[in-house]
Amino acid sequence: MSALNPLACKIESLLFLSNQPVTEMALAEACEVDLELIEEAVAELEADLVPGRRGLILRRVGGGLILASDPESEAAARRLLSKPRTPPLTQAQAETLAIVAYLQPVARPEIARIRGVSSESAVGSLNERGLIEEAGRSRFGAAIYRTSPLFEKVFGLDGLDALPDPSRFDPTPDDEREIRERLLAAGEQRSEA
Amino acid sequence: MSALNPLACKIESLLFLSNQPVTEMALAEACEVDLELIEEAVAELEADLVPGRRGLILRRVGGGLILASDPESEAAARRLLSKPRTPPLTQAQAETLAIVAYLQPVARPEIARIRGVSSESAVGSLNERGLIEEAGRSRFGAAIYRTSPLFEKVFGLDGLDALPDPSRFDPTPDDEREIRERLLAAGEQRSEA
Amino acid sequence: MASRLDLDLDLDLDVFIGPFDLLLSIVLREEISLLEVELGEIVATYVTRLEERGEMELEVATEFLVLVAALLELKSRLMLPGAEEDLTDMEPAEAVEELVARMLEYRRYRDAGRELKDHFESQRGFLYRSAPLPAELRRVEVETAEKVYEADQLAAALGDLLEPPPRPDLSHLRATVSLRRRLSAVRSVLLDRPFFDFDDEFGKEDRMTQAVTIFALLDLYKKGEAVWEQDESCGPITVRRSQPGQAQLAKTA
Repeated sequence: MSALNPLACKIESLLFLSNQPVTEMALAEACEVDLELIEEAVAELEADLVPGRRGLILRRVGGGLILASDPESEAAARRLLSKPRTPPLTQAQAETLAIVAYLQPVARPEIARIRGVSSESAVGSLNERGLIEEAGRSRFGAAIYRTSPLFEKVFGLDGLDALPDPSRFDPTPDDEREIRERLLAAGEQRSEA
Repeated sequence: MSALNPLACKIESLLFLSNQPVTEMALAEACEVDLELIEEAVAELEADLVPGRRGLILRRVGGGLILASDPESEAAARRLLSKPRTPPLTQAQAETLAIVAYLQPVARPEIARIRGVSSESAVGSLNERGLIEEAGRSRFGAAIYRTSPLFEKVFGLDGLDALPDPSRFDPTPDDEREIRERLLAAGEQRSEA
Repeated sequence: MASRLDLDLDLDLDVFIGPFDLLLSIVLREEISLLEVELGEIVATYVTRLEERGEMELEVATEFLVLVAALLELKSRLMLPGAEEDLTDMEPAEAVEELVARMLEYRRYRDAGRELKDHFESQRGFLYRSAPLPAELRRVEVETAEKVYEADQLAAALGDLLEPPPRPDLSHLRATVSLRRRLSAVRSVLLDRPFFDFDDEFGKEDRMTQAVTIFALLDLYKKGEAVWEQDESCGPITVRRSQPGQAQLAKTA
């Protein structure tokens, strides 16, 4: 195995020391070199730290670079650090998070309107998990929410633009027909019967 | 560059996530493999993570393994991450620092005797902030402290002789030996009280 | 992924008895006014059904609830004074469109939520380091350090330490009185005189000493060395040598 070039080494060091994603611009300033050189070195490091080669993986998350451990070692890491897995998202939390992620900033009553239920406990637990955060108050005093930097880290997203294209969730014409029929057709079916 | 073997990858992951030294036995338990296999994989990782090859180095500390960033990147890391703070000294820190400054080199038990209370946390934080440093061990194994060059800079002192005369706070000017004796005598009374 | 809209619910209302979806199409064709429908009853029936099925998790929105919520909103708009003219003009078709739009909107976020949930699962294996900076990076660098502290503070701190601490205040501690000493005090008085008045002899002592002296008297009485009498409560106490006690007193004195 050959060594990394010195700048790539330095970048690996810096990413190791930082617990937050670091932009290439910040790396260039810290290393006092041009951005292009950083980009080259990052490319070298990125190629070296692809999944399956080492214990670490270089990821682009939240607009910056960050080192993560390989998911292969998750179980061993949880045993070593006695850290249980966080519980999965509940259906209510997932729906609420989707509304905040796509509509942010969004006020709590709007979340309730879309879901048909108050959503208080889902909002509360997402807030507690640090996935969403308050971003002020509406004119009527309702809390307004947006996703947090932790959301991008936990979801491995390189910025909010990396969320799945919302048009993917556009209801199909079939969905629409089905709902329309269910709303209106029952009476007809039954009066025919 | 070739990839590491899977067990070495896993060990690299675990050391990355842990901020304490990890023994090979703990690694064996976490990875659920025999100690010999761990030792082989650690040897491979150790050869890969010698200084100068990457941004990380593998160290043996206190019977365990720990990953550290290469000291080469310290200046860049300081620019990127460190926000040095110089908070005001607490009374306990000021007393402890005064004892070290005027009586240095001074052993930890002596500091405790003069202050009349164990001064572990004050000594620890002064040491961490780099204002005092260890200058060896006493015959009985106690750490001996003196002030650091940083101490002189943050107190604006041109050498230790520039310390203000404590006699301004004490009517009879004394030589250091007498000060020490009087401090100890006062300390005995403090710890009795 | 799309589950079918589930509107099965048997209702027993004042204006209508039958399945919910039938009621819905009747309302939407304006054969019954929405104003006459007790939506609260519908919700109560729905909740009872969830309870029966052991699915009491009201945070889990369903399309059913979204629909009822939308109906509630339509109804509340109908009930607003003055708003009626606008809304009575609302064609049944428009109400249907509004409901359909609400259902579709909910479905969009329901599906996005499912995707986020799966994505969350797929990302949970990546773990990040959370360690404090090494100590050398947390401290000020010698080269760039500037004066921030006053050396006088150190001299003052040392001066404070040179000062011996004040003597501890012991006034809150009670002085102890020895029973043995009070016994010998009483005995020595009785050696001098066959009887004495308690107040004359011990009235000037502090309360604690007087109390222990009384205790000593009890002890002497028990041993048969002395007797004492008090004619009235709180009156003077006279202490006397007891006759058989005399020899004893002489011996112990």
